[in-house]
Amino acid sequence: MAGFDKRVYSYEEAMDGIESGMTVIAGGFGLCGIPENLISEIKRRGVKDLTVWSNNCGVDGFGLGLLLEDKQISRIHASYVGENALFEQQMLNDEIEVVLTPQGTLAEKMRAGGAGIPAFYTATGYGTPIGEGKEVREFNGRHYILEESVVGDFAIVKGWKADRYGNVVYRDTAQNFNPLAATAGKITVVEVEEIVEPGELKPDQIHTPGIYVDRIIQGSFEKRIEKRTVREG
Amino acid sequence: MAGFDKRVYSYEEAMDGIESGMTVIAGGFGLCGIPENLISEIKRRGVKDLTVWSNNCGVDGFGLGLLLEDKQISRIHASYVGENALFEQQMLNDEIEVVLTPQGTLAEKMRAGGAGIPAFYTATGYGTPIGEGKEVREFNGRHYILEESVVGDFAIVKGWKADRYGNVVYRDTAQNFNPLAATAGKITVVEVEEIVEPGELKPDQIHTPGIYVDRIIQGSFEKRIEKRTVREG
Amino acid sequence: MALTREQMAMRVARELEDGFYVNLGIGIPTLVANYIPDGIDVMLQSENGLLGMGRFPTEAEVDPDMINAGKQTVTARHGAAIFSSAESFAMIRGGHVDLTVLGAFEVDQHGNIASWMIPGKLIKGMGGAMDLVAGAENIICTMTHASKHGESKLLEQCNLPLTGAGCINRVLTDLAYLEIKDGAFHLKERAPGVSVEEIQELTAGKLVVPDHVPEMTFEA
Amino acid sequence: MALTREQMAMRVARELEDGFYVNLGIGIPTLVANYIPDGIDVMLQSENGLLGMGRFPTEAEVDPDMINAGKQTVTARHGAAIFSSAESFAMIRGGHVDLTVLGAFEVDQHGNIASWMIPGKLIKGMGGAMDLVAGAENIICTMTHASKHGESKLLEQCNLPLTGAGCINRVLTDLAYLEIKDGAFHLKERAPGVSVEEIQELTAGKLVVPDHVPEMTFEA
Repeated sequence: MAGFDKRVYSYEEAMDGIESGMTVIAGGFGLCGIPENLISEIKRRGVKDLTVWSNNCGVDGFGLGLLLEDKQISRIHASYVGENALFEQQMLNDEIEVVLTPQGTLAEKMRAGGAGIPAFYTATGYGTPIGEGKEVREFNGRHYILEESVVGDFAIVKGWKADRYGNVVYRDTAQNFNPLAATAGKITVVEVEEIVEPGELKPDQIHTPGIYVDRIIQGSFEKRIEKRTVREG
Repeated sequence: MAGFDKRVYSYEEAMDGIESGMTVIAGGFGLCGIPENLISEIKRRGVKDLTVWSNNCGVDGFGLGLLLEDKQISRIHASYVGENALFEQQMLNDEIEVVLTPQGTLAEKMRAGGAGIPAFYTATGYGTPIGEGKEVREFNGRHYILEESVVGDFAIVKGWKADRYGNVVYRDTAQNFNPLAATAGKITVVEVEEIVEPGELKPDQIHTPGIYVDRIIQGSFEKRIEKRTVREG
Repeated sequence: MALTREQMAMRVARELEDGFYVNLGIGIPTLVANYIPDGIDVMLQSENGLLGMGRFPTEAEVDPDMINAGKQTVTARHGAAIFSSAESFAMIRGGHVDLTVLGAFEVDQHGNIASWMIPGKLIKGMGGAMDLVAGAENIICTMTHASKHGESKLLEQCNLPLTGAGCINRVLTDLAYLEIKDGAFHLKERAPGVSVEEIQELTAGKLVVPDHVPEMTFEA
Repeated sequence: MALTREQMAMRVARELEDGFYVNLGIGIPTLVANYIPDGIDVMLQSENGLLGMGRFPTEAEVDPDMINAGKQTVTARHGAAIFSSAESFAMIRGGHVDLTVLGAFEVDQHGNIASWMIPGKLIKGMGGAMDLVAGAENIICTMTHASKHGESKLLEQCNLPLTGAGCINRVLTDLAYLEIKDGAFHLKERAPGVSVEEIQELTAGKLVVPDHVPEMTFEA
């Protein structure tokens, strides 16, 4: 079964092959379900000029925000950024290019990239700055714009549990962009909280089938909370 | 909670509103995971001139094959048909129009229809009779054809378990086209083997979220096997 | 008197129907959840992938894997479903959400909305707003009728870059409840004590005023 | 001697690599599963939504909810995943399957394949074949080299309606193993006892023959 044992045992091994100039697709929403240790490993390696696809760009000192410290990201495709001072500064200095992308379009671009669909039409963004320069077409009396899909050199993903075959399940809203990112990487690396024995994950309850996954690593996670909001209990 | 209690208690109620000339999207692959009782109810009602989207058309006397007996289907979009004599005969007599559709394109058309994507590009069918008359476009040096999505007046779906909110899980390969069909009906009716108490289905393990589902009915199923193949055990 | 934020939320809540799937944006829309009328059950969709958003957690319930689209910790209610971002926006873009409530900088008489970008100011992004306005068939915009300087936000044509084109059907401001159709704002209700003239004054877009404009009530 | 169906399956099996995800079509391709070399593990994809197809069930294991793309009852192996048809074809069309093996009526020197429709005969449909040939980067066609009447099936240009255009890279016939590139069939191996001349005779498309054409072996 060596052929399907996708476990690796160090983060160095997990991110082997990443180089400056590459495109990296990252799962996560805000700080929820982000591949925090894979991001740290990218920071450690010091690769530069990365193009990142991710819904957000972390915060100062955590998540993708870490990659801003040494200006490792040249361009980011995201729906919402600027939760951190460093990001704003680099954006104002034109040190980072931001391609703002509606959240649903971002998700669908990843899903389509993984699924071999090079482009799709969507109503989202029609008549707005997002639609400028894009083909417009009418279907059933409504206007849609053409959006192209994305495939990354690497996809970095945070799962909950996985087996050695690379089958992954996500927990609660930490799922978000992760299963989409997982399909869209030439090399897909998934870090999880627990690697379980094959057979423990029920086949019809797997979120990401192992075919999409190249490497699996078990890590430990800080799981920082961005906006702790509680009620009296 | 009346607002989200989608249970109905008779098949008559389940298919209320179906009329001749409508478009019906059906889940199932071969005879696996087909909404057998909903199909029988359509037969009982005798509605005619239906346009059906389904991977196959059942067999003589079972599944969608039942609807052939009284010539209720005028047109079918399917990837593989003719497993039954009645179908072949009606096809040869031009009593049923068959729009052959590659299996992946069929699945994606349903998924896109449910997701508000009116059309997408795919390499499948380029350079073949399926691509004739369709727009061809090149992305990254490859040719793709434009395929439009589908939304049905009704979607008929077979699930395993559901709660009253319409959250559904499928069992093993009886999943197939069912979750896609479920998203693509103006009215989506799901029949299941068991309606469970709310909370029994884990939120992050639901295949079809209740938002897609209009009616849920618990039924009993024959689950006929098309090709029983066994080994010595 | 102009409505308070709470009154605006209360008025929007009256548009809820039993069995509605609803997406509430940040700000006043979020407050709507506090005024769901008795006997009505709605399911809140949070675009990060949660259908059936529950209350905020107690300290003991806080779970970093359980947040809403505003990145706040949250719980899931009975009957909730959780899914990927692609599935979440399939719901939204496929028109499966019954009602979307969101804020805006400007709306115009053609149903255009501008809510995400003020040129010259720092742009943080549109998040899911463009998907929500393009996907929903039933959208209520909540906003103040005019700026602090008395400039109308209900325009003939939006000045700011759009979030969506021709997609808004209803607007609730602190002064009035209006419907948008046939290239005009149709005044339906006025805030208690606010005159039609006052509303007319602060509406730059075409305003259609019927003979009788009732005062708003807030009971379901 | 022309290869038997079993020998053809054995030869194809030599192309399997450890860790390959493989989709096997109906007929000879299905037999390949019986000849997976020792020490090599492959995961079989069945396009109805099963990755990790196992053996046929025992009588006691038969489950109507568990079938393969040929509609036969099957089991799932250790590490299997089961999913929707859209997900299944996302895998296929997204190029995630490492090897596809399928039959054909005709292939031509440009990599075109015809496998689903003979005009005038009853057409049952393409099933997933068009998706498979369009999605896979690595496809082996298994077929007889010529019809019973001696008409070549390896053509300059397919006569029958295509299943896919320019997508086939390798062909295993009962006479030879060939690669398709640069608008020609490249003869790589011949069936034991079959001469290059015989193969040349039965190949209507352009055939490139190297100086040495080894005989096929069937051991891994």
